Amino acid sequence: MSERRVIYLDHAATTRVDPRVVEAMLPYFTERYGNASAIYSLGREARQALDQARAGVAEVFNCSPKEIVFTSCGTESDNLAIRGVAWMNRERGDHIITSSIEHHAVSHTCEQLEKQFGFNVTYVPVDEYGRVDPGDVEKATTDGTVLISIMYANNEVGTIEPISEIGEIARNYGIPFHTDAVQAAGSLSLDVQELNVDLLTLSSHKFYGPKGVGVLYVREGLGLMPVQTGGGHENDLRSGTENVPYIVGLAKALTLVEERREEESQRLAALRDHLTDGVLSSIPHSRLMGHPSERLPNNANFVFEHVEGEGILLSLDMQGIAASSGSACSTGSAGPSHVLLAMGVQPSVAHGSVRMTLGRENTEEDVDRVLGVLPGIVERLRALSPLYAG
Amino acid sequence: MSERRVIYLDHAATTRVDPRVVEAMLPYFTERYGNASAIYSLGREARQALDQARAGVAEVFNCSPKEIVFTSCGTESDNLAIRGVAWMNRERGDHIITSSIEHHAVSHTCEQLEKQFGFNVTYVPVDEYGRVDPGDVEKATTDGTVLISIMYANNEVGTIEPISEIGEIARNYGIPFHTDAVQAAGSLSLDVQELNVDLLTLSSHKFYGPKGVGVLYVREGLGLMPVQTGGGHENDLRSGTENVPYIVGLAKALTLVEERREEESQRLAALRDHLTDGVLSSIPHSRLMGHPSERLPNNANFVFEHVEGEGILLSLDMQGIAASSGSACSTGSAGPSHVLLAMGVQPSVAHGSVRMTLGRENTEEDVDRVLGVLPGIVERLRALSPLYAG
Amino acid sequence: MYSELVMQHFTNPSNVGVIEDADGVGKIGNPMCGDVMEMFIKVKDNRIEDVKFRTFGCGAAIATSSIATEMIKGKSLDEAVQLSNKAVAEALGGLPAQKMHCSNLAADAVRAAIDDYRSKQKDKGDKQGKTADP
Amino acid sequence: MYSELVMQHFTNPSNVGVIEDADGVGKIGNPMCGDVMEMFIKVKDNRIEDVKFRTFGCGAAIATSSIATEMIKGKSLDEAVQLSNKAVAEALGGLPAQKMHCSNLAADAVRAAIDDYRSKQKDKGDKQGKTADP
Ligand SMILES: Cc1ncc(COP(=O)(O)O)c(C=O)c1O
Ligand SMILES: Cc1ncc(COP(=O)(O)O)c(C=O)c1O
Repeated sequence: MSERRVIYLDHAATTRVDPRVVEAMLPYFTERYGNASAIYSLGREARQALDQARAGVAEVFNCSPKEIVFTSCGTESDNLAIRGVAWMNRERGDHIITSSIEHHAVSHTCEQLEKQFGFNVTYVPVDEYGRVDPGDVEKATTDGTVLISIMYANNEVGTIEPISEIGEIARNYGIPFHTDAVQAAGSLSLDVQELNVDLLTLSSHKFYGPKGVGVLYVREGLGLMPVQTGGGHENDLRSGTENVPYIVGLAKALTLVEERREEESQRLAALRDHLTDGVLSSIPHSRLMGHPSERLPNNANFVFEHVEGEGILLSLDMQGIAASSGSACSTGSAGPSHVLLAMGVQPSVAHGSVRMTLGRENTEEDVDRVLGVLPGIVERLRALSPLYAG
Repeated sequence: MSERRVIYLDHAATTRVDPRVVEAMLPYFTERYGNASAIYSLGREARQALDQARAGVAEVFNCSPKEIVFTSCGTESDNLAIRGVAWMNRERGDHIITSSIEHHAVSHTCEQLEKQFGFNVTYVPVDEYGRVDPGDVEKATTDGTVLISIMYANNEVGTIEPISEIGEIARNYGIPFHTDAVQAAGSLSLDVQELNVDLLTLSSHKFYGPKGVGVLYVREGLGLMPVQTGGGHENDLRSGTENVPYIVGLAKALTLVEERREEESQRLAALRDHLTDGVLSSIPHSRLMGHPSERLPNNANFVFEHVEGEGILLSLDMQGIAASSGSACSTGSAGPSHVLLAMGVQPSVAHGSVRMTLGRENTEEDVDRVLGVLPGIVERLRALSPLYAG
Repeated sequence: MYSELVMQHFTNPSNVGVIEDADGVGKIGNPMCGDVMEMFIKVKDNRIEDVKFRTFGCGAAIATSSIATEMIKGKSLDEAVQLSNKAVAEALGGLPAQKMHCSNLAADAVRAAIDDYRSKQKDKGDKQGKTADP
Repeated sequence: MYSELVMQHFTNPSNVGVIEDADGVGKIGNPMCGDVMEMFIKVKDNRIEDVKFRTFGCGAAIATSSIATEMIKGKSLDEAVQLSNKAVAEALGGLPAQKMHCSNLAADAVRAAIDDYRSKQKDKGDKQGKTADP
């Protein structure tokens, strides 16, 4: 492999931490290392840092700092939102509405509630572009519905869901509404008032912050049962000594992406369109997955019929290009993406999906290099494939 | 306040991250930032780092790397151990045995299982020194006991519990045995075979690693229901994108403290004895809490009758000395320490407790400075106190 | 956590001590809960001529006691009795939320001392066949 | 994730392609699950004279196919039929755990091709009134 720079096209899986974020975190490891619960100056310094971070995030969310709960990741935020609301309301009802294309942090949590705790879950379908119809959500509501959880933008195909409309429905029915906004940060507005959401999940490592810290927005007055119990931190909703450096880092990273959100989204969308046009025009039997326009500016997801995604990824990697095949989860399950299946894609076709998600450091040159090598890679693998009539 | 170095005497609350640990983590923020689930080289690098960290921790625990689950903190490890075993075995039994002096991460989790999920919990008592009698644990076992959880060493008074003996009892009865060893790392052996434990909790920030990452040792074959569900990371026991830098940091920190464990424990015990002797001999109506000999080498916990602990802490802080009063949790509850109460200390006396926990950077000079100011502080506050006859 | 003013009052509290021949004594709290406050007043012409306190409790408890004595010294009993815990906290530039209800008892202690003075006066008045101040 | 040898076989697989007049063809897997393997053999004197494959599947599936063809080429049918999926994985220096059962099908494909050859021989033998190899 040559020594040239890796072209990283997997920003939906994780991002490089912004050096300014690292700098913001560093003092909290070896200098301001106090426990934020402590009364002495080292502790008060830490508490102050947390307060500032909370205020910074609240500003982006257009909410009160009291409504911000820091967690250890997006998965924990999703778990806390769903399990926390479900357990809290067991006496009132046992029904949850979610979509069929959620991240596993949501879907597996709903499944555990079904299998182990007697809840009933409705998984509303999506159309061929991965869009939820708000009408389907409304139809699914019952008197016993205690939570609606629909993601803001899908991590595999980038489709943006009509959150604000679903939120209005939820509010009309008085049902708490959670959205997993992990993929939206840096691209879409996170104003919880406009979005009509009661709970919103973010994960820092998707927007140039560190892995292992997340946020859950919890609208004031909403009752949650804590899912991690102990010393009563985070307003008794999430116990555990606060990870001060990472919380500072998350807030810094969020502020930085928010500052340049609109410009950067435009730049990425143009790059992404260049990539999409190039791929679709140079590779036969290739298709773009997800919504043609209502999609994240940085997401392109292709299927290449008759080949399997992994082979393409390995071949790209050998060219110094990092991309992914559907979700970057570590289940090791060989089944095709549940998202593509929910969109009605044939399983054999779904196996050929390749996701490319652009980010801050990507340039037009990067895209051109991809367009230079990808057709050959697909061609070689098709020559190996018994499914290709070619 | 003068500009001299702060004398940090709250190592049981948290520690300064070792600069060598920071150095080990740094490349994983901006260079090797890949998602460990990804197939390309950046991802494989991250996976390798996790594998190495896992192997390093397993060596200290004398177990297999497969038995190591990385979590987001000590609290999460405790929650996973207790809730995970309890839920897994709901059909078999509903009884849990723990002690009356556990950290809230254990005790509040047990209480939630009692109040919300119909479990029964026996809280075995401790003697005046904070020791659990293994015989009491044995007597508490029933056919429906699904878990025993007793801490290795207490975070407030430093008392070391007879874990290995309790473990033997648990094994005889075929009951899974968990120990919260958060305070033991760096001071006591963590060999899970000698300790006869099936589950063991550590938290990195107590041994010069970062806050916000922990470990749970889970003996092979032990069934746990995951409490954080999602992408199936950590052998499906703890979902969430792995916090590679911190996991690397935890392993590095653990290896570093383990290397110097015996020498450093001796050094600290000598310092601690100097502190204890000095305090008890110069301040009337002061007492050492916890076991006189079976205690952590770095822990000294005093009560000063007729004064409240916080005033002492504030006064020490003004002298640049950081100490704590019981547990550093953020409940904001004004009640006296449940640990001291369980040891039979009068509530009015328990309010006057001050914990000083020594660490790597403390010297004899530090201790002498404490001994120089503490008697005056206690005297001044006693003069203010309506409880002090003088 | 604490404002600078709280720390000043904690470090150098005003009016610490006991008035041996106090006209009224207020004692509140209990050591089980962790806060005990004693307030001693000397009254002259229905005014608080002198006041002293002793407090067992956290920094906030000591600071609120101290500032409360400053706030009532020289005031008429009618004014002093209206001192509220909230006013004391405000005078200190605020207190941490978790300290508001458990350690903010100084105004209660002041009221208890005034009540004690008044009931003693009443006793005296009753004995002397006179009414105390109405 | 993959050993160097796996990556070599993935990058430059041996014996790729189709044998138009194959004596035996083995086809296993199904595209729903994500792995399909086709194995073509030419047999002469009960030996595998030539072998080719085509595979739709992940890197492991391609590498196991490739090395399996190398392992059986020139071998007697009796030897070749004994090739196990485990032996194939070992020859590659091991495979990631999650790949062991779903993408390690090459030996099955070899067996399927040999079975196909033998049943064809049997058919021929039956038609010609002779028995195929026993
Ligand atoms: C949509 C979505 N939700 C949740 C998560 C989980 O976040 P984390 O990895 O921080 O647990 C991810 C990414 O992994 C995601 O893309
Ligand atoms: C004994 C004990 N258990 C558990 C914990 C919780 O660890 P963490 O703060 O990492 O959640 C602590 C410290 O806070 C502790 O001292």
